[in-house]
Amino acid sequence: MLKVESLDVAYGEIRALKGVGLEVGQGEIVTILGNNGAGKTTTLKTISGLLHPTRGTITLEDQSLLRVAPHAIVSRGVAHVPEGRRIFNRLTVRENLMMGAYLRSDSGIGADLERVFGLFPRLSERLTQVAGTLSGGEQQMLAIGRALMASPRLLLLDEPSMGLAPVLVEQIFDTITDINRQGMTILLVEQNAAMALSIAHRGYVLETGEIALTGTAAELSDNADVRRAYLGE
Amino acid sequence: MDVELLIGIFPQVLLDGIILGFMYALIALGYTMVYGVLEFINFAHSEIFIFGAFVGVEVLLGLKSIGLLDGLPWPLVLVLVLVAGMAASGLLAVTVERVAYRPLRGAPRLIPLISAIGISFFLQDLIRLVESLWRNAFNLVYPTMDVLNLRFELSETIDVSVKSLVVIGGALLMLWALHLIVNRTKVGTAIRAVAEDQAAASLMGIDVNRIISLTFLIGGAMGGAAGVLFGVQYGLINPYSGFIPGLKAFTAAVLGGIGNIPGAMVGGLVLGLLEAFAAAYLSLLTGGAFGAEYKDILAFSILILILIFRPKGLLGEVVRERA
Amino acid sequence: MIRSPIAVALVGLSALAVATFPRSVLVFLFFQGSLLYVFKARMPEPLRWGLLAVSLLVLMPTIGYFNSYYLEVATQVGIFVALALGLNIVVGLAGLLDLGYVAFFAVGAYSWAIFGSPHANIIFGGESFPLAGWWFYVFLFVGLGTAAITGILLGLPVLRLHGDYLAIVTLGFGEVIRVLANNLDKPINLTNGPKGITPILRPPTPFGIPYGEFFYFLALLIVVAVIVVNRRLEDSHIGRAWEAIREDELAARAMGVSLVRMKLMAFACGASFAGVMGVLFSAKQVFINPESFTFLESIGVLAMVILGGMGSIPGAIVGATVVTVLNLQVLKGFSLWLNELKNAGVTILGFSLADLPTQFEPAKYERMGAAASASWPIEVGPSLARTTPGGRVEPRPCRPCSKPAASRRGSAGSRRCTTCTSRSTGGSRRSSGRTAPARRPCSTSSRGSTPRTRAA
Amino acid sequence: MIRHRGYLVLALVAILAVALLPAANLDAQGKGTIKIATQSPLSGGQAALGEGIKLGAQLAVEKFKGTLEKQGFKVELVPFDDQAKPDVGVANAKNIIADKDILTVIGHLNSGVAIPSSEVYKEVSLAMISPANTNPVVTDRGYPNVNRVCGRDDVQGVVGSEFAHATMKAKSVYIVHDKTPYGQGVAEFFKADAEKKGIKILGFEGTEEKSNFDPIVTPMKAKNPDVIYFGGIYDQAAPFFKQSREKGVKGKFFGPDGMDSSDLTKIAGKAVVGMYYTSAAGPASELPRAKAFVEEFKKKFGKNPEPYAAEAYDAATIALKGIEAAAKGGKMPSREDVATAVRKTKLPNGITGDIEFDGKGDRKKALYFVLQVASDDPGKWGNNKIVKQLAIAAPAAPVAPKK
Repeated sequence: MLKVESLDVAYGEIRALKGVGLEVGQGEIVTILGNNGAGKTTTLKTISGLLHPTRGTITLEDQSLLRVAPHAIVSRGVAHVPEGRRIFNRLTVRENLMMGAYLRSDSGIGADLERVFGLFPRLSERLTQVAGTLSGGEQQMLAIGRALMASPRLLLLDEPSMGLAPVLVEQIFDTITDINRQGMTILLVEQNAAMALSIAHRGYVLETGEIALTGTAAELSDNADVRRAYLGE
Repeated sequence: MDVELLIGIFPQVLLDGIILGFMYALIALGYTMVYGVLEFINFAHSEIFIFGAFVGVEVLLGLKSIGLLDGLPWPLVLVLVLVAGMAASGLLAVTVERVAYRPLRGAPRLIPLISAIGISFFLQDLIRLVESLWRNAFNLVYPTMDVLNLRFELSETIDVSVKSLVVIGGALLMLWALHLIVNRTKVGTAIRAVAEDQAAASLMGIDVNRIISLTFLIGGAMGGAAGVLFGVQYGLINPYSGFIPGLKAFTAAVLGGIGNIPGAMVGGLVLGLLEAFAAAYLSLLTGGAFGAEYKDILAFSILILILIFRPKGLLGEVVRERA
Repeated sequence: MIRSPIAVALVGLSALAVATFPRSVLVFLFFQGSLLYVFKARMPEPLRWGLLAVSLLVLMPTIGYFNSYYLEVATQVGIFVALALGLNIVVGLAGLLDLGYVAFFAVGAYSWAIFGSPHANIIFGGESFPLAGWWFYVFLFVGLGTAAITGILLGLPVLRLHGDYLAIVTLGFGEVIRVLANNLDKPINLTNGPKGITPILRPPTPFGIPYGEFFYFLALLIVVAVIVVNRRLEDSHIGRAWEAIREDELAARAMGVSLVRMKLMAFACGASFAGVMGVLFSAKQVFINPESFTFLESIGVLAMVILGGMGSIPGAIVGATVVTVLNLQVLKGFSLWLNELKNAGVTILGFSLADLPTQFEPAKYERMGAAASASWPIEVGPSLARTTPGGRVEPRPCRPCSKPAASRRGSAGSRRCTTCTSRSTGGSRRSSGRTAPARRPCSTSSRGSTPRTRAA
Repeated sequence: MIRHRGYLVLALVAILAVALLPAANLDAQGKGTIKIATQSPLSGGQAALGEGIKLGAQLAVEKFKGTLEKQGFKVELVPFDDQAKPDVGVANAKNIIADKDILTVIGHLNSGVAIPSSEVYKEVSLAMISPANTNPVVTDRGYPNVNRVCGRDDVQGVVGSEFAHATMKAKSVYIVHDKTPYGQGVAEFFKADAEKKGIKILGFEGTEEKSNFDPIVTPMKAKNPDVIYFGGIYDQAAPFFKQSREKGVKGKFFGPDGMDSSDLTKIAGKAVVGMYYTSAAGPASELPRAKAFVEEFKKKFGKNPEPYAAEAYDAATIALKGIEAAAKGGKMPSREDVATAVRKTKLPNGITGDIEFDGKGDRKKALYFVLQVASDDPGKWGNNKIVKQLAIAAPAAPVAPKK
């Protein structure tokens, strides 16, 4: 579904990505693992158009995403839950969700709203609350729910576990699995490698801007390097 | 000191202040909306505002020359003029953004500020060039509609004219409409979303550039409406007469908490009332030692005081100041 | 190095040209341009400074002897350079946006105007004023001190304010000073209101130098002093503290920088330069009234600073020079030339310029030209500043936040980053917002290690 | 992007440079040229008045340059924009004195610009004839090259109070001024003299406001003065008068020569019909030469003359006469000669009356008219009637305003 080839991204003089290539198939959960500064977030941002690569290709179902503005990429069915959630603090929960559905004018919005409430019942209790007042976990739920409102075909998730209590992390990951089962393709960036590998089908390991390793989730979990570097053994 | 006099003129001064305040509020909206979205002071807004007044006067003079000024019902004429002024100012604001600000959007923060000041002076002289060619005049007078000049004398010291009611009514209508647009519609929510986080907004599929243009359009249109009302109320405009009210309105926007729409309104009213009361009472209270000319000093002193105790403006709670 | 002979030749040639065509604005522009080249081009430092010294100390006064207009332009350039450098401390180094800077200029100007004219008699009674001419030199320091104190007085209440709030308060302050000057003719006549103060005494000049040259040299001397002070400040711990405040106030405080002291210091330093120049200005003009100290003047000086590239001494110098020369010389010369064509009956495409309607009178649109050129400031600004020798505004690779700011900082911080990321592909951009206390992930790395090619 | 912009600027500079190049050549060949410079604000908020000065002078130069041209000179007008800023005015002045062909300056509008600039003219004894600087200081310095054809604040203020007292029978006045040297100056002299005559001063307000006079009008209305005197220019006075009437103020309006513009009625309409103003320039209805001037001006520039346009016209006429006198024998005169000749020049039947300078450069005898606005039709401004004529000589010694 998504295909990234030999991607180079630079911040001024600093090359953040060097020839990154990856693929996400329909219905998969693919995870990108890596340390701080390895280039995980940069990869996601480049896919969703916030950053422009100096080289390489990104194609979604054989259509190039290069030089396509971020908002137009959303209209092609890619939703991005950014790192740090980035919900609109001053908007209410409902308004945040409706912003997720900004490009849509179809009749399915109501149904999708119900679906989000089904996944995150907490949100339906806080509809008129200003989003800035939500707890961290609720904000993460809102961020994911907001992305789902775009009814995307591909969901980019950036560190959904960041700053959350372990109980909440599990709850979020359960939900991600749920969403995937309903047919959503997911590209997941995580530092919490154990959690990520437990739900992903395949994974890539990114080190200083390059793909160091790739394989199925099981293969990666068994890899000695991965175990040492990311699973804390 | 003539206490009776002091009390006697109070209601009239209050009314004067409210009219002025609404005027400032309408102009301040343009500053505050743009600031909310781009965190940048659009200095050219004072010319966008006066441009609306010029288009308004041209429409009125046009109507007059074909004899329709008195032929049409006056509310229709007013609406026509307002719409024309709003459209013109809105489009000008969008053009200015496109030409002078968008290319600089990535630049250091003060660079577009200087661009804005440059545009402001450029527009002043451009308006003058066009007007001097077209009308061979510097000052333009708003043609009066007789109905607007009707006055109701409530007491010896208080009277209310129709046009001041029109100004207050018009301003309230505008503010209400803006409130609806920003808080009740999808694009309004999008504007607020962009104001808060452009990148996140673009990830929602919002075309940030279009929303910014839209913000300029709405802010400009509010300025244009203010321009027309300004012309109707005070009667005389020239290419440079937007600058000072613009500066004051900008002050009002900061007073209320810049980037904050209700704040702009509150700030405008506070500043308008302050000015009116200072100008009317200072001389009376000090026996002529300090006169109306100190009104700006008073206004600015109070501004400084308010900002010392509420560094983010009167309603500035929601606006985050970057440390 | 081919540039050295070029520079020498340029200066020599242009000076010769000015001597040959003393009235041509263009030739004088050529002279100024060659000075700019000397200022900017790469060449041995002794040669650069030697050339500049010869040009400014010998050639310029000689030119001015034959055409006092050029000397006036040079003097006003000097005045505005000093003002721009003063404001550069406040805005460029300490990152405090000041929209009322001309107030300090006014304070300096009025301090000498009141005591250097018979006006003080009205305040104090008697006939003991004006003070003797030599007091002028004392008042250069009095003006400095008064303006510095005014700066502190302004600084005290506004310390808590940031960014645009500070800007609006300083704007208000500038207006307050002007309105006071305009109104303090009653109850006590301090400033004589809008009618202004005249005649203001001029000092006795050493060796009987004529006043045109005297004020030129004095302005030059003050500018040199200001530059020296500026440089020293920049390199001192005070300068570094200012930069720290500019980059991140919170972090600066965490590192033990006293915000109160440092901000007051910035205001006082910036103000004092304006104060000195104000004293000079009032003596040079013989007459001052509040019209010289309007908001527009403040904006003008700010434009010079920003145009040159904030935080850069050469930038402020170049910015002030370009704006002043453009306003007083280039656009004036251009409109005079058009007027001359018109008078000479020149026709363009069969249309006689003499028939041009008066609405198109070129003299009316000089300001418009200046405004138009200021509307796209980026090309004059950073590009000039970047290449200046010893300039402090070297392009730092913009490293936008790959990590959004910590969530506590919220969206405001991270937004800044995305706006610059989306435009950062070219790599030619400078770091984002200098006054804006923007989050700059790169600031920590670059702050300590800004490459600095010492000029002298 | 930035790079591209840089080239754009370079290109602009190049175009400008090419455009400026011929200036050198033109300068070189200007041998038999006599230039008269004007200095006034041509841009900014006071541009309308400043342009009036320029146009008035232009009209006179075009009309009277024939004599000099017959002698083989080329006569040109060089307009300068002083932007109403003293520093720009001084720089222009230096530019003017550097051009040896310029023999007289007509200017300025603002005293604040005129005073420092005239210090520069004095260095080379360049004659300056001011059409508008009414501040006493301008001539009280006693410079031999500085003259003015307009009146003085101290004279006009007194003329005003005299009329208010004797003819209008005012018991009380309310004075508003515009906080400029001119407006405040004339208002203060009016006030001082009115107090002397026993008129009660109910208020004395200065304002820089241009459009919204509500807060000033409200207390004024409550005090109900007989006469309201506005020291300032019509573009500010007209909305003030208009708003005053609209708010029900009943007193009579009165003002100095800054009111003398048809735009006063254009802006204020019926509100100012019947109001009085003092002026040195006579009305077109009663003075044929004034009528001719207005018609010529209108024909040439398509609009009515602003205040001071007539003064500028007279000033330029005197300048040309002075140059003619100094250029006896067809030789290019020196600046000193022109300055001396200008001071001696008499202009009987100027648009603004008979002009003759005294030792300080003031008009020997200033003839003031008090006029009454006849109609709310701006086209009929010329029909304003003379109500009274007052001739007052300029004070010999400086008269400090009493506080």
